[in-house]
Amino acid sequence: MFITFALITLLGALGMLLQKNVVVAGLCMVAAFFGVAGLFVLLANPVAAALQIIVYTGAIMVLVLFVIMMLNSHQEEEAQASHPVQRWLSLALLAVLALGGVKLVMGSAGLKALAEKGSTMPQAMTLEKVGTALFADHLLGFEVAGLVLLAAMIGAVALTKRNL
Amino acid sequence: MTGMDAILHGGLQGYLVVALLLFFLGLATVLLRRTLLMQFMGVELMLNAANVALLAFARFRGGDAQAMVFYLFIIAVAACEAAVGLALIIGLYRHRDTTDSDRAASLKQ
Amino acid sequence: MNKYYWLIPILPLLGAAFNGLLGKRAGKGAVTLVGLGTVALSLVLAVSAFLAMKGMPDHRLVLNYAEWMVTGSMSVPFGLVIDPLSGTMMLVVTGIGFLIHLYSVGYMHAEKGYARFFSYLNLFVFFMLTLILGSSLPLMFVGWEGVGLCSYLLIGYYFETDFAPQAGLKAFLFNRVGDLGVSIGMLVLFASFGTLTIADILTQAGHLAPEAGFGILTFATLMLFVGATGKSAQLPLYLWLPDAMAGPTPVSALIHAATMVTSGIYMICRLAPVYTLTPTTMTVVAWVGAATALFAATIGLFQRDIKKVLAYSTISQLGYMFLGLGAAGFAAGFFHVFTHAWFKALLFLGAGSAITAMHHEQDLFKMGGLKNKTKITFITMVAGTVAIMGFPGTSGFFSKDEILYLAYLKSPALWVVGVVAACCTSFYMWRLMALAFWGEPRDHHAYEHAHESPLSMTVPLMVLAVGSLLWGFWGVPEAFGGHFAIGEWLKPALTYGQTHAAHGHHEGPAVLLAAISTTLGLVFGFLGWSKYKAGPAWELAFAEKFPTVHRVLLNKYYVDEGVELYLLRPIRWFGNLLWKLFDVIIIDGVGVNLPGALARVFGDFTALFQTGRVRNYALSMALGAAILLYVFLK
Amino acid sequence: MSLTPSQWAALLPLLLPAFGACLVVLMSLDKDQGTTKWIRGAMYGTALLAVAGSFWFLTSLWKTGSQPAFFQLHMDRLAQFTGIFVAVAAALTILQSWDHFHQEGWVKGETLSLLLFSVTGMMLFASTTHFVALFLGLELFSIPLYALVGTVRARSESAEGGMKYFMTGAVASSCFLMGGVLIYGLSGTFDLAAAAGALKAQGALLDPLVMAGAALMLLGFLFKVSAVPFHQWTPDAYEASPHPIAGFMSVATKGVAFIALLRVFPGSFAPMGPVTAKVQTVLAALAVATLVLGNLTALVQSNVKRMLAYSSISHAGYLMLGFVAGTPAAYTGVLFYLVIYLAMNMGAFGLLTAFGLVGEKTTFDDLRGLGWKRPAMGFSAAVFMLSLAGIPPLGGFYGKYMIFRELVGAGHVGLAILGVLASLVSAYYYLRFLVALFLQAPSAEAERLASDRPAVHAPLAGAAVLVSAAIVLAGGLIQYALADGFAKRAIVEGLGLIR
Amino acid sequence: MTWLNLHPLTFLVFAPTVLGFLLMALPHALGKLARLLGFLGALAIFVLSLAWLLGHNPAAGGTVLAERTPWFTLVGLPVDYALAVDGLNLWLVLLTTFLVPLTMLGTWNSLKDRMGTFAALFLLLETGMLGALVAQDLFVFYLFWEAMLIPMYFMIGVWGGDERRYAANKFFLYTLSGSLLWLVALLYLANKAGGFNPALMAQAASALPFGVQGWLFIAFAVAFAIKVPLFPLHTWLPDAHVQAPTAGSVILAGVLLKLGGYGFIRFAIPMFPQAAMHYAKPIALLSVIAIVYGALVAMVQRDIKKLVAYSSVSHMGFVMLGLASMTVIGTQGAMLQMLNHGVSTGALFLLVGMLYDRAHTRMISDFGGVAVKMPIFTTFFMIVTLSSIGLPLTNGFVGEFWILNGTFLSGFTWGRLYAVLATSGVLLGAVYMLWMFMRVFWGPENKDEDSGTHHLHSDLNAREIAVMLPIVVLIVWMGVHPRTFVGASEAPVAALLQEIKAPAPRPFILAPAVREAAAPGESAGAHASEAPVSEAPAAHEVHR
Repeated sequence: MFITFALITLLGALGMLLQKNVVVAGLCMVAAFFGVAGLFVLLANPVAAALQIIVYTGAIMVLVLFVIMMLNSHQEEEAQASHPVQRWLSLALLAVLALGGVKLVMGSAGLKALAEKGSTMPQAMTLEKVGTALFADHLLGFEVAGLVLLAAMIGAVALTKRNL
Repeated sequence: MTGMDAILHGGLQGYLVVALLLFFLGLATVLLRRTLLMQFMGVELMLNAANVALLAFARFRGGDAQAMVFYLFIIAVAACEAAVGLALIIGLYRHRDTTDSDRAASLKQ
Repeated sequence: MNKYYWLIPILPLLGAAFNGLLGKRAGKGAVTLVGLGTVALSLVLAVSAFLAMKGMPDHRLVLNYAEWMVTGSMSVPFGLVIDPLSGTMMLVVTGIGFLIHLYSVGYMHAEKGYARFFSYLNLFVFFMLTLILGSSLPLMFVGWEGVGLCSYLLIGYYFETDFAPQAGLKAFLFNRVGDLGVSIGMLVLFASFGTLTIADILTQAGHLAPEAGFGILTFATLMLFVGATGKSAQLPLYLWLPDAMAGPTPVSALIHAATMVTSGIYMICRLAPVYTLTPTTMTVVAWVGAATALFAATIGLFQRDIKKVLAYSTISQLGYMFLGLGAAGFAAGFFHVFTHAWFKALLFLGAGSAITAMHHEQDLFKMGGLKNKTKITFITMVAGTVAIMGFPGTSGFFSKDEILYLAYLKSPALWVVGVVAACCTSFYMWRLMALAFWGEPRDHHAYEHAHESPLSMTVPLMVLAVGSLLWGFWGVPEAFGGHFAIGEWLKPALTYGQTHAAHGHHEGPAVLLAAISTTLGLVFGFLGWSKYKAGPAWELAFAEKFPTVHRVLLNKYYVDEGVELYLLRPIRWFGNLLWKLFDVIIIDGVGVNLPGALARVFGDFTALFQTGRVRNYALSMALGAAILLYVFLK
Repeated sequence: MSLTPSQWAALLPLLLPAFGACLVVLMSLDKDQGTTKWIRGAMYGTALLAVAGSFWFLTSLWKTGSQPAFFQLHMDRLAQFTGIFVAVAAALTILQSWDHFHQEGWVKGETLSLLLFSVTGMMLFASTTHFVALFLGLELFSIPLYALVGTVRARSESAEGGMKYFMTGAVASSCFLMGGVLIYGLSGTFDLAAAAGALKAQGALLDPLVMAGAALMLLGFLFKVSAVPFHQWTPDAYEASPHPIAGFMSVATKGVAFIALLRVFPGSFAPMGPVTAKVQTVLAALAVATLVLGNLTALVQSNVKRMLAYSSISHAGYLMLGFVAGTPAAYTGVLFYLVIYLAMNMGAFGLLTAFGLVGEKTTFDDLRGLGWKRPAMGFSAAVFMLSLAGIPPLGGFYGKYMIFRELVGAGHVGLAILGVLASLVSAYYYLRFLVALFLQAPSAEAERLASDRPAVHAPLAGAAVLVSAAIVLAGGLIQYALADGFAKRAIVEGLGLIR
Repeated sequence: MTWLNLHPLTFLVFAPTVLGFLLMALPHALGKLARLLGFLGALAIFVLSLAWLLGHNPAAGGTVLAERTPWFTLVGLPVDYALAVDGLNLWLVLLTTFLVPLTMLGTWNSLKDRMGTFAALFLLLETGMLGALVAQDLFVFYLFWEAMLIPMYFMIGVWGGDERRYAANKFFLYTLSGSLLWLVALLYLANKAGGFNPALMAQAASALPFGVQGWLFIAFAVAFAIKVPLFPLHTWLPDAHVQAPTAGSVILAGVLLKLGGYGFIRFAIPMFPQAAMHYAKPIALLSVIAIVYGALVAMVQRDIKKLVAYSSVSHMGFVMLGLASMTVIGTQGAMLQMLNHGVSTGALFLLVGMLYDRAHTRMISDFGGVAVKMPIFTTFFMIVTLSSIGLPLTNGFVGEFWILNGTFLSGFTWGRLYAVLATSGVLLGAVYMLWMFMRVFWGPENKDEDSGTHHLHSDLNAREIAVMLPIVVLIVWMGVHPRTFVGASEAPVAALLQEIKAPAPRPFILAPAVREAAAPGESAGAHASEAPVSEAPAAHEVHR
């Protein structure tokens, strides 16, 4: 299961990276988000999976696709004719970083210990737990998140509309 | 589970590897694609990668609700970024009639 | 009375200040009164001081008035030292100075800058007296540089002309070269003796054996001698003196004949006990003197400007004096200074009188026949001429003979050079006399209006003429039955208790030598007179026969041109090189502006990274991330 | 969960700007907000009042000396310092924007409200060690700023700058987030101080993922302070934004990011020895790069705002040197420097408004001769520029003095020499500002334009500039009060670092 | 009044600033009033400084006035607000307070606009100079040292000639480059010493390894040498001088350059005696080069002001030579030479300014025969020229003479050679000054329509004469009774040299023992200057 969702996720992301058509790329990304949602299910976290699909796929990606349509930029104007330095340096860097990342994960003793210890711990993430944590410990964060949303809304309007 | 096994069979390392690869794929999109919307999607992907890592850790920390709360906040922030980011892209498009980031390069040097 | 002797130099200074600041408004009468009066008063005080000095047991009067340069181990006071040497010189300066002031009243009466002239003249007397009387080397140096300054100002007196300022500048700068030597000499002497007070130095030197401190004193005395060659126009620093004739004639008489130019000799006499310790220097002095005497005399042969002839004659005579000094005859050298002051002042003033008579015509070839028009001038000039040629019995005879005798004792070669120079002197002096006073007038217009000078000019001439003829008897040498009184008189000042310096006269063919040189002098004098008494025809013929010789001599061996070409131009070129290459290009360009320019170039380069493309920005961030991760995980 | 009055007092400084922001938004719903005077006045008044209230509560908190900690907040002296810092910057910005937006011809309440949101975010960002709050704070101040940069709709550059700032900023916050998640994953807590303790207890200090997490978090901070190579958004964003906003960003973002960096790395992560060492190494290297690149690039700018942007990059270099020195005195120097830097840069950007320079670009040529026309502004400009160059006896000198002193004391003589050489280079381009103001006559073209335009009337911006100049001068004259009495107490009592 | 009694120096130093800011606040239209007020204020400060500094002087050489109070620590090192006037700076302070009003008066009509601001900057500059002179704490010294830059920068940049921006920037950055590196050294030492007290810092320095001391000394020396300016760090000077308005040039030459030399004697040498002695030779060598080089370059200048500027390089070379000699005579000579140069070169710049105001040109070739048109001016110029070339009985001579003697006597082996070489500067000084004088003032009047001489219509007026007279009096006074001006510094200098264990002066010994060692008949020149040094150094350590 894990490998399936992981592959869906990564291949979706890869498809997004490589796909010339922006709309198709966006759809690839939706696939990747679904993959992530699957992973969340595997992580015994159906709440997160649901949110992932609702918010990311349902809200954000739709918004993006909507904008893509609106801006009429289905295709990139030119092929990937970017500066070779940018391209190859990026690729080299990414390769190094990705390999390094994997090596890092494998080399981390703490992670290993955690993985072993954590597999035996209770796993379920319930809404009750989340709700308690949210309103008991993170009241401030909750309020701030609200402010962020408000600010973003005002900002978005200020950027696109003549008047509120 | 150790090493490759852990990665392949849904151990913590596996999730982290997925998260990291997702992260770098997102970064790759920002670095290699020139359409602003694509780059924006890349950023979203990077945020999502962080989410995967976060929730994987949460799972192996015994279903830590703190992390779940943070995940909620991250989603909120991602939405905010989407709103402002898309608004900026639209604003730029209105002036330049393009979403090609390489062509929005009049501010330089 | 001692208390007031500081007024001897100060009075002329006050005169100078008055004439300089207020002279223009005060009017000519006041200027004359102050200008002459201060010098006269100074003369009176000088006589009093002289007598007071004579009354002292060791013939020495050292007076300190105030501190001047006092710091650390150095203590230089304002003070006077009056002894036979400085006393005599003081009288000469004030005396002849007064006469020349008097003469100037007549000579300068029509000039615009009358007050300025007297101010400079008074200032000169002040500095000259400071030079002579100063109790320490720096104070002497005050006078030394000061007379140079006055000379500069007076030569450049006609500052609106092209030539005079340049001559003045030249004089000052050549003097400065010499002053450099004096400065270095002072440094060495201070380091050697720990004091700069003349009396202390000489007293210390009196207790040293010859060549004490090996090269050091030789170096010091040589350096001081360099100064002397500058001030006294010796080889190689003589070049300024001929040009200095651009100044008014009284200036030439006072400064460039009688007083200032002899200060080199005076200084060496002043430091005689030190010089006695350094035979090497003495030899150098003698040879430089001899060479100058001959060199200048040959140039004098064919000069056409009457003052130029006298100028080269002066240089030549100064050479004699150094020859005398170098031959260890400090007294003899000084004796010649003394006699020369009289007859050369006389000759210059006479020449000035003749020039005035000819309406400021200085070309000998355009003069002629003046002996009928200007009798007094003519007669006094003859007196001066016989004195300078060394006609037996005149002052020049005794002083020159003493020098030649001593030179012979030092080295016969020096004697030969001296005699040849003497022959040349006789020749050109009589050439001058013949061209100016005999023959037919060659400029009739000027001749018609020629007239004898006023009394204020002729009286000094007469006084000087008498002096020129008679002063020689102060120093009749033993060979002629005298006992060289002046030598005895100066002895305390020249030896300062130095015992080994007292060298008795060696036996030598004194009379024979004198006879030879005098005879030759007379013969060449007659030649000069006879060839020119009818005009310059002979010279023109000579010039055609030996064009090279004549041209070289007429053009003073082309030394001026050489100096310009091989010394001044390279220096200016070098200065320009330093400025344009070193300052502007290397230091400023490479050291200062280049880093600035490089910074800008680098800035332009770094600005290129700011491409404006957001992908590039993200890449650089990714690069930064890689760096961070590398450092953290290393 | 109910709050005690003292906790309310500590929370109010954050709340007031947020309330203010909401109120301003409500007012700006009026269609005539740009034209009706009283609405404009009310909007600006509300904003100023909110900031002033925040300032007032903070100062009274400072005076009482109480340092409450609740929720994820630590309203300690350092947080109070930050609050005061941000409030002053915001107040100056509000004053300047009144004039600037009038000159530009449009006034909108949204800008003010976004600014106030940003202020709240900044205060939060610098007063917490809890990663969740930290991240939310970061986003709360970043997102409005993205919008503010792109807010000049008349100019395409504005949207472009905003887009660049957003894109790079989003990447940076993703990295920051990833870093925090890694730290959380290995320590099990979001509270960074607790995390450091837990990691130390586990002996996991050298774990590669911990290191990677720390590095990524550091990246987030370095992006905000615009250290090389995370600096490239800076000039573009500054050029794109309205003058007062550029000033606010240059000052507040950098300041808050440095303070948060201070709180997290030398503060919370203090137990993590290896991390601290790495931070110093990497900051030393990046400081060198920042100083060199910032100064050299600033040297060749002809656009004043870009010059100021690169200058702000180079100042990040000096401040990073303070972290390299790593002594409490050096951190005090950093805080002191920030205060002076606030005044210098707010002043410098305020000058552009005070001189009435609007339009696409502001080049040095536009400044020519203005110093003589407006002597008070000219004088202030001289104060700012010379202080930025670090010429005594102005405030900027003392900041550099403390940092360099500690740097030399810590044995980094080479870095100090590089630092002073960088100052030397910087002196050139700051002088260029003064050259234009005083040493050059205005061009004929400028004279003509000036005669066509109505006389510049920017009393509030002028006042803001004068206040800034006064702060810079005070920083030079009563530097001890500011350093020992203000900055040092924030470090010692707030962060708990004792010398 | 009690405050004034307690803080007289603070008042002296900051009164100009207060006045300056007041003048700045005056409206543009009142420029003339501001100029007058500035002058009167500066004059009052001069009178006050005379009264206080000369009136309060109980014992020559001791501290005349002093203030010391802890200022701040800035999270660490204590900085004392310490000011004092003692023998070393007494006359430099007076020179400053003297030159400021004099220069204001002398350039009364030189500026056409922004007179008030100019006067204000001038007063600010006075604060900087006075503060740097009286500061007894290195931090305070540094503050004032740097603070001087700002007003001078504007004076050159705003009121200067055509190339003023380049010159002003060059001046600023050149000087700043030295002082910034010096700041690093200062901070290094302050960290070691735990403060900026010079005595403590010297103590801390002495504990450091010699190599470190050397670097610290170099940092100090370079900062000061730029100000002096010592070859090859002098190239800012010609530009700054030529472009600066007259008043700026006067004060630049008159006071600012002095601070370099003063920095050496006050701080660099006492704090790093070993290093100072170690580096005395290169410094002296550079001084000698500066003397000759400055003179040679001055000789070929076409602009009178540039010529005077390069002459400054040459003259200040003497100062540095005297300081490097580490003898009482040499150091005292340097102290005097600083004052001399302030007076003479300041006066020269004033005179050149007066000429420029009339003729609007400074090129030598544009003149000729000025003496006919402006006799009084010519007289003053002559006197100042003579002082500049070091004619005895003027100030220039005494200083140079002492420096040369001090160097010649110096305990360093190179002293004699360098002294001899340096004398050539005296000659070259005469060459360039008098040559210029001749070309400008003498010769036939330049009748060319657009020549400088043609534009000369008036001789000096009463104001200008009033400016020049005190200078002439000073020139003679300093030349005739230098003790007035260096008496105060004698004791401190001697004490300083003793304290740092400067090598004892080495006179020549004319003792028989030495005489026998000599090879008779050796060439005198080379021998005398070097031989005794290399052959028997020990024998010459006798202190005379």
